[in-house]
Amino acid sequence: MESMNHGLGVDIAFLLLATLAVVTGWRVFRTDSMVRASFFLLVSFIAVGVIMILLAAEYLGVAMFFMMAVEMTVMALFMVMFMMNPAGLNPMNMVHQERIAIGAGVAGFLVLGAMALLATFPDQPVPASLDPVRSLGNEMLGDSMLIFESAGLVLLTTMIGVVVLSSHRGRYGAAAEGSMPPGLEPGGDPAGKPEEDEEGEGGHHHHHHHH
Amino acid sequence: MFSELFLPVLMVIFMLVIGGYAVAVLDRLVASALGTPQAGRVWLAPMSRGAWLLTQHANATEAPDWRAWRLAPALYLALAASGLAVVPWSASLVATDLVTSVVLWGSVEALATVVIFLHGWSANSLLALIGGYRYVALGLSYILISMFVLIGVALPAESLQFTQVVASQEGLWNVIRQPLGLPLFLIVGLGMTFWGPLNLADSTDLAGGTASEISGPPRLVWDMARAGMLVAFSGVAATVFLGGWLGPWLPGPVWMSLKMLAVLSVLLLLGRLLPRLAPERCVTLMWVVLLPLSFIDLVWAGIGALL
Amino acid sequence: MTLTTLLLLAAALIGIGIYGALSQQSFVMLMMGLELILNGVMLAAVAFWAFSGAGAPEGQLLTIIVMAVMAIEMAMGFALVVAVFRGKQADVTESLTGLKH
Amino acid sequence: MELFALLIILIVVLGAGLLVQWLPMRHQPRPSWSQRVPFLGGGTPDSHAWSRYHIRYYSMTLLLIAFEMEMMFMYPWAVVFVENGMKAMMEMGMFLAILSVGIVYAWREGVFKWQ
Repeated sequence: MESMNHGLGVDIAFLLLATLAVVTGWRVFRTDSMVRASFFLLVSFIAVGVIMILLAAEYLGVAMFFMMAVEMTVMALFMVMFMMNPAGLNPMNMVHQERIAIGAGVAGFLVLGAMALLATFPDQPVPASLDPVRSLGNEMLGDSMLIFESAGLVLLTTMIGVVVLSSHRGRYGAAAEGSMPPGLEPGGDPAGKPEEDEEGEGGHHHHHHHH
Repeated sequence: MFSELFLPVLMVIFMLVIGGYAVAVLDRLVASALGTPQAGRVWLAPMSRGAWLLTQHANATEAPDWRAWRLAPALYLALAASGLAVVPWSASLVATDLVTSVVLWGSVEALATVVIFLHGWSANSLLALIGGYRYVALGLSYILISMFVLIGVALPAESLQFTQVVASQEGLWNVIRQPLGLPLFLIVGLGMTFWGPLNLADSTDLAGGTASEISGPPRLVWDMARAGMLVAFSGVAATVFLGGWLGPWLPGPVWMSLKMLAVLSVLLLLGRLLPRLAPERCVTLMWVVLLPLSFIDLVWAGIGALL
Repeated sequence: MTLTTLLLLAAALIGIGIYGALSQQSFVMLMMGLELILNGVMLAAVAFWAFSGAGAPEGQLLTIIVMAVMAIEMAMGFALVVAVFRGKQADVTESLTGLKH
Repeated sequence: MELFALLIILIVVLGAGLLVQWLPMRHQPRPSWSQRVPFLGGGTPDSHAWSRYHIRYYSMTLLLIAFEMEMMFMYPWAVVFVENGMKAMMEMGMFLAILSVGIVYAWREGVFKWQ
């Protein structure tokens, strides 16, 4: 494992990974296909994870891979469920207040970048003898026990909240029974998707084109 | 330089090729032993099929996502390779002996879900897409089981490194110490490579699922990647449950190969013997039956590690 | 690879994330912007841990907590999207006038 | 060095996977348009496969995200488990209890039923 006195190879790898992270991060908002967008975001996360591994935070970097792989898969599934045009077969633009957004983005980058360039931070690299995973584990069972436990409880609350909010099939049967057509078969025709209602409501400016 | 860079690379590629071939041959042997006649000679048939696929004309669909469609099989192969890279052959013969190799294998499982979904998605064909969606349901369910089982073996080793996990089995193998672990982990292996009973992604009721639209060279890469993943999985299973290179008389790598072959044969036999599960039952089974079993496995492992 | 370059990269990711979060109409895309911001925050946390924290475990813990925030944000966010979608058949922020008052 | 070796392995295998596809297919003409209709078991497609689709198991995926976060805490915990003895055991009890409550609740609400 390279420590802080790293060589040229690490620098080159860092440059490539940084470019990859930024370019894919940018492509997320510039691609027509929503599924592609979520996988671009995944690549950006993976690049940052590899940089973390280069920084000797080996556990966090590798953990980033599995966390983000799962999260982005779920993201892609939700894209397919909610977006007009999940595939990018026809171009689309779902952007509002773009000028303000660009301005805010650039301003954010400039402020944070200036902080990075101008501020001086203490130079105390990780000691070579430190085992990052072990120290993290001891911290979680020692001083930060409370954080650890409350994180567990918060996650339980999240689970219950998620189930309450998203499950439409309570223990007494489907909540929306009678108001929506039931599904035909698992993985079959997308029956029960309320597309017709939506077109009638007139809330959308984007229509889904069938080829 | 040679021993640090080229040796690991050569080792992994050699294992991918030999392992993939071994999977094809073993599967045919198992099939003919169970009474399904096999065309051609068992030893030559995989080769001729490979050569045929290599020269076959490749199919295309109307508007696939070309880049993702071609990348997905290659990425799956690369994931199999990185799984094989962390498998130790002896205390010193490891392609890459990462400190967090157990977590890396967990990431390989998670990323495999992404790649298989991408493979089904990118073809722009209904049956392939359904295979992809089904696989995601399965993949997201087995990943937790696998993590619990692997954390269970990390407890006595006090490390997330495969070499340490093997070293901790010096006295007694984990397959005896944590009896629930190996069966649960084998299910994960079948799921990951969508083999046999858990073949939700490429099943015949979907006319081949995610692979229904590919032929020729892409199909060759996809089949090799699946076989390679099965080999990588059996390597990990032999490492964490069967004591890896440990064993009397023979040198470590030989023991390791024998154990891997044993795991492979069990997997292929299970794949041929067990009936295929209905996809909608899978999720309930994984979460309601197998996941609590993996909790029990973890508690068992924890008590065992403290005693 | 120095602390400054790492922080610049983190700033770039946060900037792109701000742009995405502000400019996208769709909930799901908006969430992607937020995730990208948190990506930059995590990178900065690890960079500080590696270069100026002397290996204090809190740096790593902070990253894990940011990851937890991300997971909770995503799970709750999507659950809300589902709940709102079921009620109003809308997935675009602007059609949600009901939530404004 | 190990990371570098892993990187080389990844690049070589990924490159090989792409080359095996690219080399034989360089000179192949693409199939004609009528041959490129997706296989639907005899049916003719009237739309692209890529359309909005209601995925029935989405509640499970959201539950999984919260679950997986807990796993993130458990890996470092596993490394120091033996050192900390009973304290770590109690932690595990708490974690598994939380997760079990989550699973039982979700199961009662029918989250794992697909379709």
